[in-house]
Amino acid sequence: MSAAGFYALAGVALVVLGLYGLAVQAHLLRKLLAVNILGSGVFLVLVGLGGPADAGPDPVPHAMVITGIVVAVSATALGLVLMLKLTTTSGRPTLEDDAPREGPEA
Amino acid sequence: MPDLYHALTLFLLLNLGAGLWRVVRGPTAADRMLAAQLFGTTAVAILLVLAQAGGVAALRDVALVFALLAAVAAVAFVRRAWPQPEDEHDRP
Amino acid sequence: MTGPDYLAALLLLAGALFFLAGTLGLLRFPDVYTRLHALTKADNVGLGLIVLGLSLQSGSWLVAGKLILIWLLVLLAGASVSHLIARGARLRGIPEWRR
Amino acid sequence: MSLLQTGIDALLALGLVWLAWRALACPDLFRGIVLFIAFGLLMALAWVRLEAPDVALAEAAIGAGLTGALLLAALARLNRIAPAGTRADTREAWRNAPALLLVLAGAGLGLAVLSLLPEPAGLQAQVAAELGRSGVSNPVTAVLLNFRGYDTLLEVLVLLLALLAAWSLEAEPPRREAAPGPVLDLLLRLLLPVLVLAAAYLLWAGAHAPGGAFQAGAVLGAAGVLALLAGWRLQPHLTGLPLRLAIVIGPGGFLLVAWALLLTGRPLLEYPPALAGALILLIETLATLSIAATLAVLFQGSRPAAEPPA
Amino acid sequence: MTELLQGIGLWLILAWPLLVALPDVYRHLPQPWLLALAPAALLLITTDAATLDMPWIVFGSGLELDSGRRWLLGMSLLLWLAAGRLAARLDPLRQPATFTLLLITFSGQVGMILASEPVGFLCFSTLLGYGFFGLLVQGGGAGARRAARLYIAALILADLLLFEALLLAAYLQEAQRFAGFDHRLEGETAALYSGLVLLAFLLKAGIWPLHAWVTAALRTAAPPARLLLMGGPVVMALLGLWRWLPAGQGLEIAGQVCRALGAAALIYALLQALRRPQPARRPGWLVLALGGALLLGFGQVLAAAHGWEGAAGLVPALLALAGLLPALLLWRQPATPAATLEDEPPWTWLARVQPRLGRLHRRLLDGLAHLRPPRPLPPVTASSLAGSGTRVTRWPWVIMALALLGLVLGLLA
Amino acid sequence: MSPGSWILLAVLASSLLPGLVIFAIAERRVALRTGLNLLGAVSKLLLVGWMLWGVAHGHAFELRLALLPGLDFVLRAGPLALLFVTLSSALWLLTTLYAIGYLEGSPHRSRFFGFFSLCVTASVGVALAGNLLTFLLFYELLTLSTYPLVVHRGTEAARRAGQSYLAYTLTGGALLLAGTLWLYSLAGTLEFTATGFVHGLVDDHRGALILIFWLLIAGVGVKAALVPLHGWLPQAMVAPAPVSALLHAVAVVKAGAFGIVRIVYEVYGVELAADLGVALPLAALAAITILYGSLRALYQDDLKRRLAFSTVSQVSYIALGVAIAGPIATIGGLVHLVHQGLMKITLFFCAGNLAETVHIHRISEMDGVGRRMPWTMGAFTLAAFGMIGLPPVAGFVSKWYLGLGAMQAGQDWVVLVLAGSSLLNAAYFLPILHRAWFRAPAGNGFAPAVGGRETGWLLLWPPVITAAMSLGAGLLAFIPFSPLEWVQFIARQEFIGYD
Amino acid sequence: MSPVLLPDLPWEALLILLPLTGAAAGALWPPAARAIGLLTTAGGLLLLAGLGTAVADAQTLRHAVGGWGAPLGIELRADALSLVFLTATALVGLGVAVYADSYFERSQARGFWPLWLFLLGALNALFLSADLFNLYVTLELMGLAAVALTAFSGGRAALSGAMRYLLATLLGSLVYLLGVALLYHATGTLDFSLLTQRLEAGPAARTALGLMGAGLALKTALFPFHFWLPPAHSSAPAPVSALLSALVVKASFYILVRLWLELFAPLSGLEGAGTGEVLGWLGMAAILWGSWQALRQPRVKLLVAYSTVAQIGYLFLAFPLLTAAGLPDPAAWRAVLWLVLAHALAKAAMFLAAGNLLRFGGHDRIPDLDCVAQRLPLTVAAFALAGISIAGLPPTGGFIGKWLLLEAALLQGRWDLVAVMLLGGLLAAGYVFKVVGHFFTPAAAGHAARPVPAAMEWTALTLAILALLLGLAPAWLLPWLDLAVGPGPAEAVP
Repeated sequence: MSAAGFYALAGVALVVLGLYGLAVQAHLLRKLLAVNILGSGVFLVLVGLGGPADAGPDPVPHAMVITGIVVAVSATALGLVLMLKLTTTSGRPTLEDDAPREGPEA
Repeated sequence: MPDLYHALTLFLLLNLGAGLWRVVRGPTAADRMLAAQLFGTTAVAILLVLAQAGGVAALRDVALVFALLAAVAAVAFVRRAWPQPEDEHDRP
Repeated sequence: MTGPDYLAALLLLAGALFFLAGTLGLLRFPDVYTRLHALTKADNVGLGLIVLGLSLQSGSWLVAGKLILIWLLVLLAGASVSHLIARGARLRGIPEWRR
Repeated sequence: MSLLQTGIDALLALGLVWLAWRALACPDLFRGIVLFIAFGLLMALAWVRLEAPDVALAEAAIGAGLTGALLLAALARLNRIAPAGTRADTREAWRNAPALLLVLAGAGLGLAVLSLLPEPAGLQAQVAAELGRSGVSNPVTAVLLNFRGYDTLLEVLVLLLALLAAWSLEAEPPRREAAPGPVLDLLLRLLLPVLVLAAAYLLWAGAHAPGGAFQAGAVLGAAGVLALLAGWRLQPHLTGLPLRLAIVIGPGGFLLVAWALLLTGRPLLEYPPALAGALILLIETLATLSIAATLAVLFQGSRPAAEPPA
Repeated sequence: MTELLQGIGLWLILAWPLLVALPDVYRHLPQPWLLALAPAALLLITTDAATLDMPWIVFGSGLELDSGRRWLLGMSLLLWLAAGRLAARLDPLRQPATFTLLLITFSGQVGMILASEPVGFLCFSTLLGYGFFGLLVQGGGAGARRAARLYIAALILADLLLFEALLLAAYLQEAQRFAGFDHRLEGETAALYSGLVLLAFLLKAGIWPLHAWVTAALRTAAPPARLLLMGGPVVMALLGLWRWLPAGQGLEIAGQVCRALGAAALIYALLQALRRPQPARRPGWLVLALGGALLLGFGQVLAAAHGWEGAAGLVPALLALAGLLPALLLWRQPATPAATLEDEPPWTWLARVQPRLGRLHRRLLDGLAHLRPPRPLPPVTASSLAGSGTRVTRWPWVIMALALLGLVLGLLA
Repeated sequence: MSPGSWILLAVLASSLLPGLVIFAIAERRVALRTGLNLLGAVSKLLLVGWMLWGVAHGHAFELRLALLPGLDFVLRAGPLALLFVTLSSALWLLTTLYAIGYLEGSPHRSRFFGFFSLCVTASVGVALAGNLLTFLLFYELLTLSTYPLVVHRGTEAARRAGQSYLAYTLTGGALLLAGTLWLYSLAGTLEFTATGFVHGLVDDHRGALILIFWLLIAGVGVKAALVPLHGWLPQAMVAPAPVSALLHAVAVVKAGAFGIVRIVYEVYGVELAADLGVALPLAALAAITILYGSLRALYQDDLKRRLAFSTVSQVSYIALGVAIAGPIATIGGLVHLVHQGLMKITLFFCAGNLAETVHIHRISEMDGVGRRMPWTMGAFTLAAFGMIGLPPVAGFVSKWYLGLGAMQAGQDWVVLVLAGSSLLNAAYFLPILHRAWFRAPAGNGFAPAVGGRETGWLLLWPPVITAAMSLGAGLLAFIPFSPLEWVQFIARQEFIGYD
Repeated sequence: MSPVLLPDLPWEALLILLPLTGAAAGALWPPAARAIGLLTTAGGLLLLAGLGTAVADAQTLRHAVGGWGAPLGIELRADALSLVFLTATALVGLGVAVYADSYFERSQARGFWPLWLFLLGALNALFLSADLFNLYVTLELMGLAAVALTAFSGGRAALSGAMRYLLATLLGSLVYLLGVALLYHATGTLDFSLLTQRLEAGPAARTALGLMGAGLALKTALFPFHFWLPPAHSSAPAPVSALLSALVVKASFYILVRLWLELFAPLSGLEGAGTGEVLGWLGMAAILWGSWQALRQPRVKLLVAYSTVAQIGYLFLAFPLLTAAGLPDPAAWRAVLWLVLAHALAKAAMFLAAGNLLRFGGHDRIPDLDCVAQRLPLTVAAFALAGISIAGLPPTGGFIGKWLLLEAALLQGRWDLVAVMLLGGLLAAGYVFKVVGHFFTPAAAGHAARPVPAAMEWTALTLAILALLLGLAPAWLLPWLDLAVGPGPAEAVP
């Protein structure tokens, strides 16, 4: 197995970890971490699968990953702001038991 | 020579892994941050070695960026995230 | 391998040793202040030696300059951060280790 | 491929997984974030090993540097907002049954991945063939800004959107910070010009070597973040239209180029080959500015206009 | 021309009283009572015979005036005139309603007399029957009301039976005229038909043993009702028997039944009349006896295969006389208060059983009601509010992971 | 489009457009609203008259618009359709008049009359539908446009009644939809034809056809209030009287009953229905409904509830007549469609008058009300007699043909059912009459009449007219264009073997 | 059709650029955001008309972005299928924009318009994209815009809903991207039409299908991935809820349809039947569960949100119908597209009406609705009409959609689907009329009427009426849909 294979498999493992973290962690910051790890795993698979090719590395997945990283940082930034705002409002940095009983604001 | 570079890389990596123990153990946030700092430096070293090993000049740019940004996280820690000592993070 | 190569290899190995020392220090020293001390060894000397070794190998002044610039930058960051952390630790009253 | 290299790769891969696991599983949030920063570092190394220096650069600038700072700053705010009692964040939530299932799913996924490894298909040949007409010589930049420039246009817009979204939520009022102290001030004054220079270098290098707008923008943004951390703030008269202009000019410029090209009767974002290099550089320059401004402002979290008078 | 006039006349003697019966009309006419009856009297005097065919009414109705019917018409006129006189003496509060009901019953009576086919007969018998029910209730005491209840029960039952009989006849022979009934009734259907008709009209006529309402009514009803009782419902019911049953066809069994019942009624009535010393009671028994006698005779005719033709002309006259006779006796007799009743109607056991039946029935219905389809959508109440709202826990994530696994593994398998 | 097809649209539009405009009219503009209502009602009646004349003279009106691939939106004015259309439009006029009087001064009249018009549009559409899809469309539209009328009062009881109404009728609609689709997937057409369109399928899909039949019947049976699908009807009595009148006499239950007619005759065809063995169970169901409704009616003290259960019972006469599957019985059933409408609307008008004028809602309060409101109670009496089936009121004619038809078809037991039902009808109507006419009013009597009239003209005339019409329909059953004559015309047109 | 009237312009590019440029301009100069927003939204309708005529001429328009063409560059593709979704977007978008203009206060509105234009641009871009990775980017753009809009009001419920939504949408996109990665390396292309040619059945294709399906199902909120939808859709501001329910969930569904129609279903040897069945079961479960939950909700907006969960289930019922036939069954797809249109219009109208109720009473608790039928007749009409369409009752667009779907199910003998659809329709009627019933009754604690701007009432009603009109026009519109699902045995329908 080539080195790229290691990374692709590590990517799969990261995806699994990210999924699991997303599922079982309550704290929103950690959920965001999990999403980031999940994303990194996907990126690893995306590039890792390209593997060592005779014609040199395939630049298209590289470009896609760069795009993906920017998306991830944008989403993370937004997620952090949301989390902070939510914590300010509800006092808890989690989504637990906050069923929207009260009406939304008109 | 390339083998030396690669061995060095591996050694630095192992070194880095050992440093992780400090991140995990703490006990204070400062300790963890210090370990992260060490990581940054080690990573710069690894990148430079790899650049030389593979003849990829661009990796020096990566190292440059690392070196430039190494301070950012630490400063953010010191200025923002370092909890007050009464917080549980700093309890041994 | 030529002479400069051996020199470079030696420098690199020395750098690696300093890194090891820094790491060991980080792991073994008892408090944050002493660990800071260990860390700066890795930063300053370890990386410095490696940069030196690599500069010898690079064969281009431009590259060597760049390497040294990187080292300087790391030095700057390391020094500042170490200072900041030490100051912060004092401010927060983290006790010094006493035998 | 030597054994040593395999060792490096295996170690890196394992280290990534282990770090990710610890970052998610360790009971202390701060520790998790530090581990995540370390994870970003290793990711950058992994990219290097995968012969993707462009990605490594982006990861180094964004993934490791800025995301870490963002997370730390957010954690700091969180600690301020949430009372200590409710902050107890991590329950030991690792449960076995779903973990097992996920491992099985991962195994399935891994098998699928392995099935692809022997003969992956790619576009490197086409990229290489058309590189000459793209206006740049770095294939990744060619893909990013020419072949798939449309994606990048949308991408820049995503960043702008994230900023607008963050602004639409009025965050908590910023607090007064302690004075930076002479060392930090000195660090900043020394580092800022270097950062700007490095950004310019990366931007310029992007045309032919790894680098480009995102990386440059991230480095420049890091400069902004550092300045913010040191207590620097925009002058009030700059927080209005000038700041918005800085933020919008990247996507806006990109859009204007697109419109201009459309109006000349070309398809969307088809650069005239002669002008391709110049246009790409123009777009990248504007984008770098905007990305930097956006990242810095995102780090700050709230509208700069809401700053209290110093 | 005269035919037209006669037709209009026939119509008028039915419709005109009904029109006058509307209180609003009645109030505004001088001498409404005489005016209402005038067309009938006029027609009776001026015309021998008249027919009117109205194919578009109900199932093709017809009216007919012949010599026999003139007897009965005359009787009716006399009776209703007398009843009108009696009604005029009533409590003024009750007068308008009584007059209205009297006119309705008159119209029904005359209609029954003139009807030339069974459906029309049935229609008018309804008018008479329900009108007479009203008369019994109106102004009578509690006894009269009880009698009225019995009467109306009998009436409904009888009308139903007649409806069935009519259906049977129509189904069997597609003929809806009296004249057509004679021929093809045979065997079991004939027995069924005659049984239905017999039972129906016996119910209406109040012949023993179904006489309870008659005696009660005769004792306690308001004077006009008592006066009309024999000449109205009873005689008309007997007329119905005469009209509906094919006399002379040798309906042996029906004839036997009629004869037996008639004789029994006669004997019973006479015995009762002798047993009761009070003179006030006697007219009641006389009416019963008369009815029984008539039935006896009718049974004779019914059973005879031949030779009844001679009697045909006599029957209406006989009926008319039978209607008038009790009226003469009752003319000045006051009604007995209900309190002094001593003989309960023979159907009182029904009254005892009825509540129990009612309970049973109700229970049955309750049971049925529970079988209804499920209740409509549950209403939103405060309690249902408290428990709802979304509860989002972590389990969906787990499910999602499971599903992901399932998909991936399923595809790989 | 055939030349006369615009008239079909015009008939629909004559109530639809005023309805839509009325929604927009301000509450206080009574005159405008009334004018529009009456304009619509009268013009509809005129148009219907024209069509009646045309159809009687052999013209055909058909409108066909493409709706789905292979399925058209079809309106067709045959004799059968016109029977229902005429009933609806005639009674709409009267009910509108009545409603104007009834709701005088009450709130939300624009809304009320708007939905009222929609409701009539839908029921006319149900009548004119030329295939099962069009029927389904209007059938559901009818449900939806009636709902706001049921909950019009806005009380909690009204809301629940509305929920119940919808729960029943929409379930029915769903079943009808299922049956329709299934049938379509088998037959490939949904077009009503005089002898049904599913003959060809009987060999291959016998079981399916039987199932579909029951699906369809269950669908329309809800509105026709067949036991056990009748539960909504008594509850819907919370609605204002004109609505009850409309529900019970014209629109809703009749749409259901009419649906049964369409399904048995023009989807399956009588012979096929008999052959499949579904006619007899349907007849039995109808018979059970007749008796059950009457029995329940006996124990209601609330006047409108009693009338409602009476409706449950009476409407099934139609189903019974159809299910007996002979021409004569069909005449009985179809003519009862009209007759029951006339009589029942009279009863509800009268009940409304009692409630509105002297505030009587219960039968136990009705003592002596006949003196206070002789015309109203007179009309009531006449209609009640008709319901019992006393000659010569219209109900008698229906029962006559039903009984005759049953005997003709060899279903003698039906005669007993009819007799039993008549007895029960008498048992629950006569006590009302007795109370009203012959009992003395309790307490201080009733509120005195204002201005010498027992109630407003608009409240009085509609029941009197409908009562007269029910008498006329029975008494003059054989004059041209009488319901009976028209039904016989239908039978001549659509049943081979009847003349 | 009429080249004279409409010049030959790159309509698809304009459709994407216009709103995005508007968004950037609005962000740059907030005082003009409102004018820009309204004009841009309306202009989108014009551009759509142009695109429509062009598509009518050419069936499928391809636009090579950057002039590179398929394997290397990105292609835009406009055909009838995308046109269906674009039309829904333009119509609903215009309605919501007009509504939002009255809904938001001036200070809020400045923030709203750029976000909305981002969403609009992302939707247009998504519907026009023929590139898997580009679809990912548009998905993210759309998702973040939607999250931002959800959190827009800033209340606790809204923030919580938005957060949940953010996590779900990120997860969905990433899982989708993983599938894209597999497909890319399996075939070396990201372009739809090239993929169709190159993709072969195998573990990679299957896994990619599973991953992309799961990710998109999560974003579409297919049961049991629906957990994020009700909190998000019910707590967002009304116009946003309308956009989310009517359009945003449809976007990921669109991708799924595309993938299914063009990539996976044609693959022989790929056991798509099993996947189709699974999706169908989940659809059925969604219908029943969503409807049942909707019935239990105490608040209008929550109820409507759960209704969306249920209605999404209907869309997924088509998947087993397609695969059971072996060949593409246009009848089922036609039904689904019809339902998409009808649901978009009706659901938007419902949410807008719910917003009116909220504005009117300050709350949307169902039992406490106070005589709304009298005081907000237009809103009530809008809600009821839209609800009727949702419940699939005639004569609305929803009915036609349900009819078509039922027909397709019946022709394939899928009684389970038929039963679920009918039951779902009944439940839908149940929850719609649960609300409608309370419109008529007074609340225990009555309150004075608060003014609701006429524009808000009328937009809701207009959308509802459009949903109604959709039920009257299938004869004209179905040919378009047939164009969208390609030629097939449409004539086989008896």
